[in-house]
Amino acid sequence: MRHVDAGSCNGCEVEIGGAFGPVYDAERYGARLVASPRHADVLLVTGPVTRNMAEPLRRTYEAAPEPRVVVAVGDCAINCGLFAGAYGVAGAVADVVPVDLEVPGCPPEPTAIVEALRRVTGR
Amino acid sequence: MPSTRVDLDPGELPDHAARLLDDGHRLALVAAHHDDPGTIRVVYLFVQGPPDTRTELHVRLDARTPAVPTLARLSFPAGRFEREMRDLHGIVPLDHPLPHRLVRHPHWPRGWYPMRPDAGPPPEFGTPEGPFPFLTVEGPGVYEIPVGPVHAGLIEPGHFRFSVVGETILKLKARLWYVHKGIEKLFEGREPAQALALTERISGDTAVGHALAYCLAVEDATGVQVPLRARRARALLLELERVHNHVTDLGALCNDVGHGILNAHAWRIRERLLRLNHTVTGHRLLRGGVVLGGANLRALPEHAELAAVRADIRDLVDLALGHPTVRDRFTGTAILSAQAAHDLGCLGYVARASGLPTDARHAHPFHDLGDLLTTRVLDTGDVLARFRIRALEADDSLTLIDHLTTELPTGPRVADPAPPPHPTRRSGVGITEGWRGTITTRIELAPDGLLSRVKIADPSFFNWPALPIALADTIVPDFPLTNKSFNLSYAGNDL
Amino acid sequence: MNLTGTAAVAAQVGLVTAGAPWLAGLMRQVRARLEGRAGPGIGQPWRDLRKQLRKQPVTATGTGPAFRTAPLVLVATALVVTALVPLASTRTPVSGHADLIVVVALLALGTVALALAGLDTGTAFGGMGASREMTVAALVEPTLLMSVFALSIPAGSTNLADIVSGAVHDPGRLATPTGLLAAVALLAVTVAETGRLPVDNPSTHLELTMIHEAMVLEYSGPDLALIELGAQLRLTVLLGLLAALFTPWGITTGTGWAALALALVLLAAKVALLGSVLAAAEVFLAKIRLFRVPELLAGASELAIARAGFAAGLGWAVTVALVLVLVAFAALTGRSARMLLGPPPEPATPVRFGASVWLPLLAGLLACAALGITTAPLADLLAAAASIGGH
Amino acid sequence: MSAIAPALAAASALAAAGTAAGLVLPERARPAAVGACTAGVGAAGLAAGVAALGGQRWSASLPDLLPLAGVHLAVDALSGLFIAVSGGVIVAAAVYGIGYTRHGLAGRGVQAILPLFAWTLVLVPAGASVSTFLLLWELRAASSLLLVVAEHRRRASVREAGVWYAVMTHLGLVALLAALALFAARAGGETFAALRAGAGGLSPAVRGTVFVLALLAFGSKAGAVPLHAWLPRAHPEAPSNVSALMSTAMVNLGAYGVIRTGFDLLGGGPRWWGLLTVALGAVTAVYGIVQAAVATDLKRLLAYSTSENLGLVLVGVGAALLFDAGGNEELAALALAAALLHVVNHAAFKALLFCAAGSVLHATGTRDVDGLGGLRPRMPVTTALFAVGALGAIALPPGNGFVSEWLLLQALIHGLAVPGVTTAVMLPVAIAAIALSAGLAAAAFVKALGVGFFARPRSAAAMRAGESPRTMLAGMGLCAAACAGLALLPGALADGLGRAVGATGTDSRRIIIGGELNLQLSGLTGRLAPLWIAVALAAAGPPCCWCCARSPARRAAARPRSGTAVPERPPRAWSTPPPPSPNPCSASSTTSSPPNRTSTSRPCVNPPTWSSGSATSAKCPTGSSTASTPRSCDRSPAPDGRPGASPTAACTAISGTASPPWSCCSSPWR
Repeated sequence: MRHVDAGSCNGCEVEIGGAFGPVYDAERYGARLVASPRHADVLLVTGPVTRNMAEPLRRTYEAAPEPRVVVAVGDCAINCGLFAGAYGVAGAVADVVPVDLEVPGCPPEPTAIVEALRRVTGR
Repeated sequence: MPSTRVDLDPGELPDHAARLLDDGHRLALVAAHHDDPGTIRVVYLFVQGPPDTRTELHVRLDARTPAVPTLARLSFPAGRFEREMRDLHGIVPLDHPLPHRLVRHPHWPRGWYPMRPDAGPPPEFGTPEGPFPFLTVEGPGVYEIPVGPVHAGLIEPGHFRFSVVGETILKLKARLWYVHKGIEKLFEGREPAQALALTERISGDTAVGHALAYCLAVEDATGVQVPLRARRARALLLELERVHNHVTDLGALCNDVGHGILNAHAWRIRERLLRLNHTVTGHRLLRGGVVLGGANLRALPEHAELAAVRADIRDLVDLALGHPTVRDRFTGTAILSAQAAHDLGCLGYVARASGLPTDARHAHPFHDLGDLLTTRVLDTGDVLARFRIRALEADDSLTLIDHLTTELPTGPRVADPAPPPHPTRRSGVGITEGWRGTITTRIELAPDGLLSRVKIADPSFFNWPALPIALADTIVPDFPLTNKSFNLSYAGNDL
Repeated sequence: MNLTGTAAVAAQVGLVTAGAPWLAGLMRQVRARLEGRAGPGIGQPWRDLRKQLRKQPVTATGTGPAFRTAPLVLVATALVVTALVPLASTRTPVSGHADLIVVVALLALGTVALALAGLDTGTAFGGMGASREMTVAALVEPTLLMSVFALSIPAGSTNLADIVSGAVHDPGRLATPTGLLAAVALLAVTVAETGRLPVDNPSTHLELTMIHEAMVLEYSGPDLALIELGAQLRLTVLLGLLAALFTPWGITTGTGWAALALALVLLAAKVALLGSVLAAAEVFLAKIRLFRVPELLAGASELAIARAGFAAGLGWAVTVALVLVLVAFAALTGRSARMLLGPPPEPATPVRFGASVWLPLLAGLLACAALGITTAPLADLLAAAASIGGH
Repeated sequence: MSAIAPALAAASALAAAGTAAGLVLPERARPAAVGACTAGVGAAGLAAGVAALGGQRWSASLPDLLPLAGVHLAVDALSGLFIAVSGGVIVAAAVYGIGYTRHGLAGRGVQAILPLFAWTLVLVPAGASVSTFLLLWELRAASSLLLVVAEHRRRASVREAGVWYAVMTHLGLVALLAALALFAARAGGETFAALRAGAGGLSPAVRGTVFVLALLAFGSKAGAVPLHAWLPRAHPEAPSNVSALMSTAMVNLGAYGVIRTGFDLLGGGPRWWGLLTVALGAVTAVYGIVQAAVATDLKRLLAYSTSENLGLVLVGVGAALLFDAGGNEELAALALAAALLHVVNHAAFKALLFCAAGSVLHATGTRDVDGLGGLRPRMPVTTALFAVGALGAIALPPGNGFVSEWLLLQALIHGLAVPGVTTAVMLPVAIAAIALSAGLAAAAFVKALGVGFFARPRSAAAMRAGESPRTMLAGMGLCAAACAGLALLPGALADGLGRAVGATGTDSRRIIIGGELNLQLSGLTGRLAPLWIAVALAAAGPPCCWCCARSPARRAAARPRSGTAVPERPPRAWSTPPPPSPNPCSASSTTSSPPNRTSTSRPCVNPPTWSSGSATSAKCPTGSSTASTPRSCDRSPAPDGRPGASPTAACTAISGTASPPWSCCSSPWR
């Protein structure tokens, strides 16, 4: 699992942290944050993709080996949320990299995130 | 608390500003306004307290050739505000010592200033990864380590370029503004009530801080008086937000030295606090708690719950500081001297850990907390000080919450919002002590009551330059620990 | 070529190769449980390996053969060491070649290959990881060889099979202080070599603090699977070696099939127990500052006192003190060496010490070792004492 | 009729021919001719040495050649071993030298002296009388001095190195002269045979003095610590083929001298001789390798590594002396055999490393490891050969260094059986020293190989590097073959070592049983089968890549998808963006900032114009300064005296401009 903050307001990071914490324990289902995109199978992308983060997101996506899954976490990642139309926003995550799974919510509850991760790990 | 307004022309600005700085004022923010096509008005807000005094210097510039003499040599934050204004508004600070872009990355189009009313849709963006003028340090054995913007773990994007010899850091250059979305532009032309939701999403973990600063500014502009109960509820929400963020940092600091078990316990306590937030305001991050003219509480935290959380936090801190390896890793790591903190204008716990007693709850109170408010100040300025200051503040906040809960009457809707505002003045300033430090927001209302300009100054904007200073002769493995001890907001800084 | 011998080697290699991921899973599970998390289950490492094997390898441009062969060298050296070390039985066709120095050198070869791969990627993290790994390895080597020296004295040879069979026949032999010190040294080396706490934090995400993990950031797919398998193999083999040397019960010296099966079961149990104890201990440890690692492998307090002395301007006093220490040390070694190691007086009858003699010795030794690592209870007392001094 | 005499005669003739060719032939043909002749000298020496090792002995005396004393030559198994080693290395260096000296070093002087130097290296072990030995010794010293200063016109540091070298070797000569003269006077005879006979009659004081002086003289030649200063200065400055010869053949003569005087002539001595030698060896080994670990000049690193390896040899010799004094002949033989085997191994891999370093210098023109990088794609064969040499140097299994170090450790570990307090204290210290030097050697050579050859080029010179000419590769190939042979089949040398040890007078029962596959210690338990280890490693490798190759994903990747080539991804994980500037951020990571250089770092950082008030800030701070130079700009108050208003302390660290504000990019305010 590799987390990419493409412009989030760090609200989603709080909840993803909770999901990997001891209480919701996403690791119980085999989901683990790893040190390098090369080790990762899933990209957790949060926030609307700002103009400055479009290229880094693209490169992280290409650095991850096949088969890879992109999970867009939070309303901003799905449709830019309240930041739609801001001049610094390049678009939603789907406009930059192909998205496989979306987790709505601002920020989505840890239970929703863990549920999404379970569908990815299949456990 | 209305601010005294002084109209100047550009020439008089430096002397006037120098006098204000001598009297101990602090430059809170610099905002440019495009009132009419011909002129651009720049507002310099200086604040001081107690007693809570605010002075605004208004400087009118010709829109065709907007230029203003620089204050960079008088106050370091001024230099950064001027560079930001140059990037977004096109106002050239004359004789600026460091005339480089701050907000716009190299691939942003030239000559296009987004905040100008006539800016129009953004033209074509160049290819990213243009040459950012990193200062290359040469010398025998010196090598560079680029880190970011995408990091392992849950960290916001920022690029750090280290120049290192062996393991000692010679120089760190932090390149931020990766999450710059242009929020201030979104505020223009919106209903004040409608824009409240946007302020809660400037920095997700400081929703109450930013919303409260914005509401105070609007209330200052419209002259709305907030009832005592609402002010107490707002103080309660502010402290709740401070506690749950401090607990996370206490755990994260232990995790960065490899002591994972304390981080697990910190997250357990935080989850308990987030669920408490949900019961109080219906949202885990306290969104919707602060509304224009009042506060909206659904329930009050019980004393037993607060006592249990306080006991847990004290155990966590004792365990951490009792562990010799953890304590040894914290002590003497990345020291930020009081002089450097003062020169940079640092705010919040970063300043208080280095000996500067800055606290907006004391200097610019919106609700008198009386003798309950004790501003904690430590002087060693290392990671240990920043750890202990958080522990002490979390404890004090819990005491405040206890006290405020007893004063607030029980019942679902604790404080209903006040009558609709009627515009008496056209601008207002809101200052509040978010959990990271003093947040200052200045708004201006158009005659029809809509927002014409909102300027937000997050404490991280002031504290980011302090990180490279604190890293003088620290070794590379200690950088993540230092970075987490500062825990500055990227979203709040980049806006 | 006795049949059971070959069977023993094959079973041993099979058990260790299959068991390594299970051991890693067990250690992660123990740690998760202690931290209150449910933990992914013991089989997770195997699932990860299977998944990584099916992924597509992505290599950085500009990497050469060193980068591609490092995983193979790492696993190959681990497998050869697994075959050599007499984990289950000491009468195997290869036990003649099972020299402890060769085992130490093969493990060092794996580390060197990985460090070269880290450098070959050309990334800053790879370079940093490689330089830190080699620094730690350079300090691990003398510690390891000194413990080899200490272990080979009673057996009279560095051949592992002889040492272990010697230990099986006479368990008391390794309860001597030198044996104990060798055990502590080997444990410290195991921790440093396999990148566990307090030297390196395997579960960290902070690239700048990694030692072992930084070198493998660029691997993906099957190469990454090999690297992880290699690391797990080395950990299992080192723990197996520790178990074989210091708790040799159950290792067969004969050629009986039943004894071999029992030995394998006991081996698995011992390594699993040792692994979980190590994981449990890790929960209470933190990662010490990078420059403390050498001090972990060598004493720290004397240096600090001397440094403080010089810093306080009492240079002459400190030098005099150091000279006196040298004199004392010389006298002490002279006297005690003659007592302990000198030629035995003729009418010497071996004296059997009761527990009342070596127990206090042992306790004192353990106290010193503990104090060397952590002064938890005394920290506040020391701080209070220092503050009374009014500094 | 022994083959030694004709071989030595052939060597002398070829040397003369080489010198003549060097003087006469035109510049273009000179390197090839001289190279061939010198190779001939080497081959002849090798033949003579192998014959001597085969058991043949030879001695001759030519009374009329040298007035008064006459020339006495004698070759036994011990000198045979050193002659063989010198011969082998000369062959490789000569072949390597043809390509190396083509441009710049083809001068008449250098080419003429090279065969002479080679000839002396072959003959010094054959010297059998004090005057002959000293004559050959001085001839070697003089010729090597002239070769060291061959490039003095190009670099001033060569001259300084030459002075160091001259002074140190002649100090050594004075000590040697005193030792041998005292010995000859008291023993009443000048030939080595007379010395052996008279040795018994010497008083312990005289024997002690002779031994100490000899140890100092030969120790300085072998790079032992107190008198090693010339080695890290002279070797890097000498042309690479000469430094290869010096660092292997010439330095071995120091070890030969100690063994010859200690064992053969004086016939062993009291226990403190052994202790002194072991202590000297251990200190040299650790000091040498620590210096090597922090050196950034490739050849200086190799020179210090030479001093480390010779330290190990001295430890072996010292241990042998110690055991001999303790009456344990068998252990003494084992320790001496280990020392001699290490001499052979070290000669093989050190010659290869110096030649490889020479071809790197030849290709890039720089020796600074920090400035190299990215040589693997540009010089693949040289990199591979350097890797083989490095494998030998770090003493790990498939390499040849490991075999002799294993033998040395066995000798020391079994040495504890010898009673006595000193051995019980000294041997563990020696083992710790050897282990530490082995560990640090691994760190030093990983740095040299990884930082120097891998990753990306860090300087224009490294960018331009090209593969070295074929003759140089051939020379290095010979050394590599020798390394591989020694690594896999050390058993072949077993009986030769036995005879060499026997020649020193110690009981030479077969201490090492050399089956063609492995090394067996007779009487002591210890078996090493390097060939089997290599075979096992090779066998364990393929199944792993078979199980990955079989995995479906890799097959899926093999089919190029939609036109993209086999997936060579864009550069590296994003967490480290590719450095934009052409001079990529260097991946060099020296383990610790080099302590021995005066200024750990003097980054040339221009303090920005924040502190324009204080005019003191020079453009580039000179002089040695601590690592945190950028923050050194003084905390002068702002121009109009307001304290601390403009945070000069904060200035440089944040974002110092690289140069005056407007010039760094066309117009910053775009």
